[in-house]
Amino acid sequence: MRFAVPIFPGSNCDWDCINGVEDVLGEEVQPVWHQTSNLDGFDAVILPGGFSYGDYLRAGALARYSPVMESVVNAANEGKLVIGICNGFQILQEAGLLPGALMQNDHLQFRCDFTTLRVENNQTSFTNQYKLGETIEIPIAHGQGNFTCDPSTLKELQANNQILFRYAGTNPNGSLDQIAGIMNRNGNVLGMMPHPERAIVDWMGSADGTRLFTSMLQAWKENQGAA
Amino acid sequence: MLKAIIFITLKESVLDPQGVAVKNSLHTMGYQTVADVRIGKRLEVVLDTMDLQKAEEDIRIMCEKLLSNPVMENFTFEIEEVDESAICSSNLSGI
Amino acid sequence: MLKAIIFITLKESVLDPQGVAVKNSLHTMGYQTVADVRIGKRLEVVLDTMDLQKAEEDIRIMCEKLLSNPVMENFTFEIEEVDESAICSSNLSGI
Amino acid sequence: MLHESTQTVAQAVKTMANEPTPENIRDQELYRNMGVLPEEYDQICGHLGRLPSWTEVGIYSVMWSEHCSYKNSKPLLRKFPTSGPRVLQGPGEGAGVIDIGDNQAVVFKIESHNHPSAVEPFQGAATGVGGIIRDVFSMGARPVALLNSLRFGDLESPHVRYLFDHAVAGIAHYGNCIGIPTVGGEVVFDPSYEGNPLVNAMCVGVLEHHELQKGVATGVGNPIIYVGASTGRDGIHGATFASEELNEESEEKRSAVQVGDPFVEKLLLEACIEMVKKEMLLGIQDMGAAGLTCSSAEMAAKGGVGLEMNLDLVPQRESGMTPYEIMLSESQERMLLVVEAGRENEVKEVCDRWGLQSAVVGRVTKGNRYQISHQGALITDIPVNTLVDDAPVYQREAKEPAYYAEFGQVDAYEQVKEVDPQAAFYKILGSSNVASKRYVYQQYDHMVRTSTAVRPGSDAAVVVIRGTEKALAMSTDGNGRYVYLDPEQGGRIAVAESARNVVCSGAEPLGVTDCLNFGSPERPEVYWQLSKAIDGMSEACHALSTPVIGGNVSLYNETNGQPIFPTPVVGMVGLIQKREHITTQAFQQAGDLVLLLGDTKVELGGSELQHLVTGSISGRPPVLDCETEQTLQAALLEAIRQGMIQSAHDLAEGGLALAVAESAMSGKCGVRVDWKNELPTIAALYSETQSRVMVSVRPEDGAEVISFFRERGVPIHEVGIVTEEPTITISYNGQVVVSDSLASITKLYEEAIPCKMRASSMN
Ligand SMILES: Nc1ncnc2c1ncn2[C@@H]1O[C@H](COP(=O)(O)OP(=O)(O)O)[C@@H](O)[C@H]1O
Ligand SMILES: [Mg+2]
Repeated sequence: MRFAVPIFPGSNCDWDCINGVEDVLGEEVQPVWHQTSNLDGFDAVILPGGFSYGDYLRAGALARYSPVMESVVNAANEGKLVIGICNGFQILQEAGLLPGALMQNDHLQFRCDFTTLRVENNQTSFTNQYKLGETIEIPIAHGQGNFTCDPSTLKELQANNQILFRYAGTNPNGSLDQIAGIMNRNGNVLGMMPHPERAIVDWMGSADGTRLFTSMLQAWKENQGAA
Repeated sequence: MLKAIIFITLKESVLDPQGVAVKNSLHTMGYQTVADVRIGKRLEVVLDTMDLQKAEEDIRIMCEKLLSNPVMENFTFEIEEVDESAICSSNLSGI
Repeated sequence: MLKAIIFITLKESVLDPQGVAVKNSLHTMGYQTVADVRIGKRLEVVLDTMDLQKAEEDIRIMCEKLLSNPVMENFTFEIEEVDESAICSSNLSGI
Repeated sequence: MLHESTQTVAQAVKTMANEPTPENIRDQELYRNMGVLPEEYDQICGHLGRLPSWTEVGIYSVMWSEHCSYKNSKPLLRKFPTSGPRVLQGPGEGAGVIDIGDNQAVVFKIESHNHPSAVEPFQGAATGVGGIIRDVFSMGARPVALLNSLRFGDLESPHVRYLFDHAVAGIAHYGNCIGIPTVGGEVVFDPSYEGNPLVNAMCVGVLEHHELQKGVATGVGNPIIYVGASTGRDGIHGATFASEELNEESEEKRSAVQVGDPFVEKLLLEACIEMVKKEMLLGIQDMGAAGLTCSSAEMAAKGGVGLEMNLDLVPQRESGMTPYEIMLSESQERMLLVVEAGRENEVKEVCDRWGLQSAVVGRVTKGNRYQISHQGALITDIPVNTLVDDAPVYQREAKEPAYYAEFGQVDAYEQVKEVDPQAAFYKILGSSNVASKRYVYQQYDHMVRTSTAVRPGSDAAVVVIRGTEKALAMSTDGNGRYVYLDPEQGGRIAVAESARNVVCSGAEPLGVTDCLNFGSPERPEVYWQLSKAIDGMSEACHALSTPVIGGNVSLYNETNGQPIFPTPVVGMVGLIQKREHITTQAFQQAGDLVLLLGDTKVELGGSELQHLVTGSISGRPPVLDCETEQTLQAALLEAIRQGMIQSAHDLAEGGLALAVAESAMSGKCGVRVDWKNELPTIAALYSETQSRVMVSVRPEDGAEVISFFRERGVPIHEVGIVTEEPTITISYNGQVVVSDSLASITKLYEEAIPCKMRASSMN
């Protein structure tokens, strides 16, 4: 399985994601400069966290117009697995691949901490290695992770089981419906504020993030087998 | 009720990194004519009073002490009369 | 040259946590009459053109595509004529 | 523009239209406005062989400011031990460098941004972080961690809350955005910092030996290349500003505030590291204090060459800037490079790809002339070594302050002995100085780069080095109260405590970077404090084999004539050989034995308890014996490496009682302490005696651990046991002093600062 990790000016979790894929899966993973507009040959894309373009204007807004985003949109439309973590989630929303918006945290501060998440759907390409309702420890680090959307969008997300992760403890940012991560209708694009790549070895404080990566590999293999 | 519309802008010689980044993005998007971008704030403060003079005084002090940072920013404001129903209701309750 | 002054405000239905926090601070400071605070942005975009109609079109698209987020924000703008010297020079060159 | 200048007498230079003439400057003593003294002005005239122009006086004034030249502190700083077998670079470059084996080295430095933060806390603190990061990557290192040491007045004041909140937010903004984890630090609140907060930022980086860079210009004809953000009018005279006391007039100097752009710094960082990896650079130096002036002059002086620059080539953000403004601007996120002639395009190619500006602005010349031109005219011609090497040095007068003798008569224990020990516990637990600093560090991304093995909240932070078994432990410490009461003891304690923190995490202390935050050296009492503190620090550094490899001096920390507590801050970095040695303060397992290393004395001068009870401090601080400390640290490190220790926590503010509570809270375990001793209860539980560490060990290892420490001459006492039941019970000589649920104690500890911050703050 080949992973692409686009790097925007200001991305700073790019290498964490690359190391994560290598350490957990040992699969091929490549950094892709934001000016590249071709992602053919990759099976999955990880939009990393950080502060693309300094998070100026709105987090993710300026990155959305980087050339690489066109091919990310194409990859998503082709059904490839795309995951946006933290800033990557914000970019996916700005690009219209995921609904809603991430506003400033309700307490107005940046927040870095471990959070407890509940896995709300384990029948997906990103969560098939988790148990339904399982709680996992994954860190957050963001100033704008307060998920919001209009009531009809929320209903749809709930009805279609698109909410994959909710904050199970205290809501760390004011997110609507405790939402920590959502998937698109097709099930191949995930956006989440918590950082699974920061929870892959015990000394990091948790290894619960590993199974997100192994889930993706599993889904891809099944898909290969089916094809 | 009175509503103050307050504009807070960066002082001229203060760097506006955000403005620079937005300008560069607009260029990348093809808007080469964009010569400059500066980003400031616009605040609406609704006051439950009809005393215009007092309101002006209060708003000025609020701007100086809390709403703007006199080291880096300038402010201007205008005050208008509004009726109750015009006020956005979504923030009326506290956190 | 033309200068667009753009105002970006949160939609009414969207809670403005910063506005609420500022309102609470103003209360603590003794300004009990403050009934509501909403915080938005004010952008100045200077365009190196004199074509008003084109400028209006461009600015509208910039607002729709980049400067505002339609999920949570509204925008309005006005365009005025400025002479070169009126432009804040501090951001003239690139990064 | 290249011409060889070998003449030794300065040429007459042009005076700009709106500037005072050299004669005006002399006759009206205008140099005084820039902080240049009459005798210094005379020296400048002597160096030039003529009257200096306005720009030239400006250049001398910043180069000879305390911030750049250390003219008041140099003779004292010579006392620090600065060398050692592993030191690859001592003081004098952007940051010091220490070998950590496998051809790798650690680079670190601490720096103050106190005065800018007093005037504009958010940007002041943010640009402090930006500056220290540049110091580290200009050495060729990849920054891997940030720390910060903060001092503010009492949180009761709305303005202090504003300063605190905004400074922390500024640090968070810069570090989070650039993607370097902020893993540790300290925050102390004391009225002495009310008008003059301290914001010290530390950065730690890692490099391969061959990547080590220097700030030096070499090779006649080689280009000087400017990289990074454009130059604006911000921060002009920041270096001088940093060397003055704060007073009402500081308000007027607000133009000196710089705005940081961490996004551009991230690009600059990546571009510079790429150039280092590609071995493109001969010299690199960051434009920090005194901007283009300091970086270019220091590089030339160090290389024993001259240089010429054309200011028209300098990227400028504002129109109509004068040479004075361009030379003295402290715009952020800029770097100066020297490369071999012919490689200009390679630099440009890298910078372009990162979206960064770059420009060749000058050349290295033969001789020693520092020649600057602007719009076709020569506007500065100075023998460059006179800027760097000939800065004046002042031997100030030192005088023991009257309070010192008076405090010798004070018995701190007498002041607090009647306090109810239980009430004291809760009071200390909820004091802003002791209570949890989560409010601060949860705003910092402390996990980015996925190498943080010990997050904030333990004695030292630990960052692993990917691809190796090694890890780095780091801590900052400095107790201004102790230093005020006795600068020599306080200086020793600052070094010893930071080393102890690092040892508690399983590391061998490697070296020190220090930031000396003091009042005006022109006050004999302050100079005495400075001198004595340095004596104490030096002694401890010798004893613990931790050389000082770099640091920063911040003097004139006063408001309206009132100096702050003398506050040397020590940044310590240690090396952990194997990941399995990493140890934290958290209790691990119910049933583990709790042991206290070191003897406790009645030492309450300058203690948290004394301050809480009396509202001030007096008497003598705890005594630090270097030999005892060294013995303790060596034994503890050996025990950790042998796998005998489950947790280790240094005893500091609040003494034994607080250490017990902190280890329990960190480990989410209960604890039952039942200790018997001759000391009175208050002293036993709250004394801040040094050279003590609380460890926990597996019950089956207890006997072995006890004899291990006894054999090595370290006193050891069994004081308690870790429990399943989530309760903290502290009994002393059979009397229960504290017995409460872990949850309610944790709540008090965690809520103390957030609770105070809920009130409003005002600028
Ligand atoms: N300004 C700060 N930034 C980051 N971490 C901090 C800061 N202040 C305190 N901390 C963290 O909180 C913990 C407790 O700090 P402190 O009480 O000063 O520890 P100690 O007394 O052991 O030196 C440490 O892990 C420290 O790194
Ligand atoms: Mg400690």
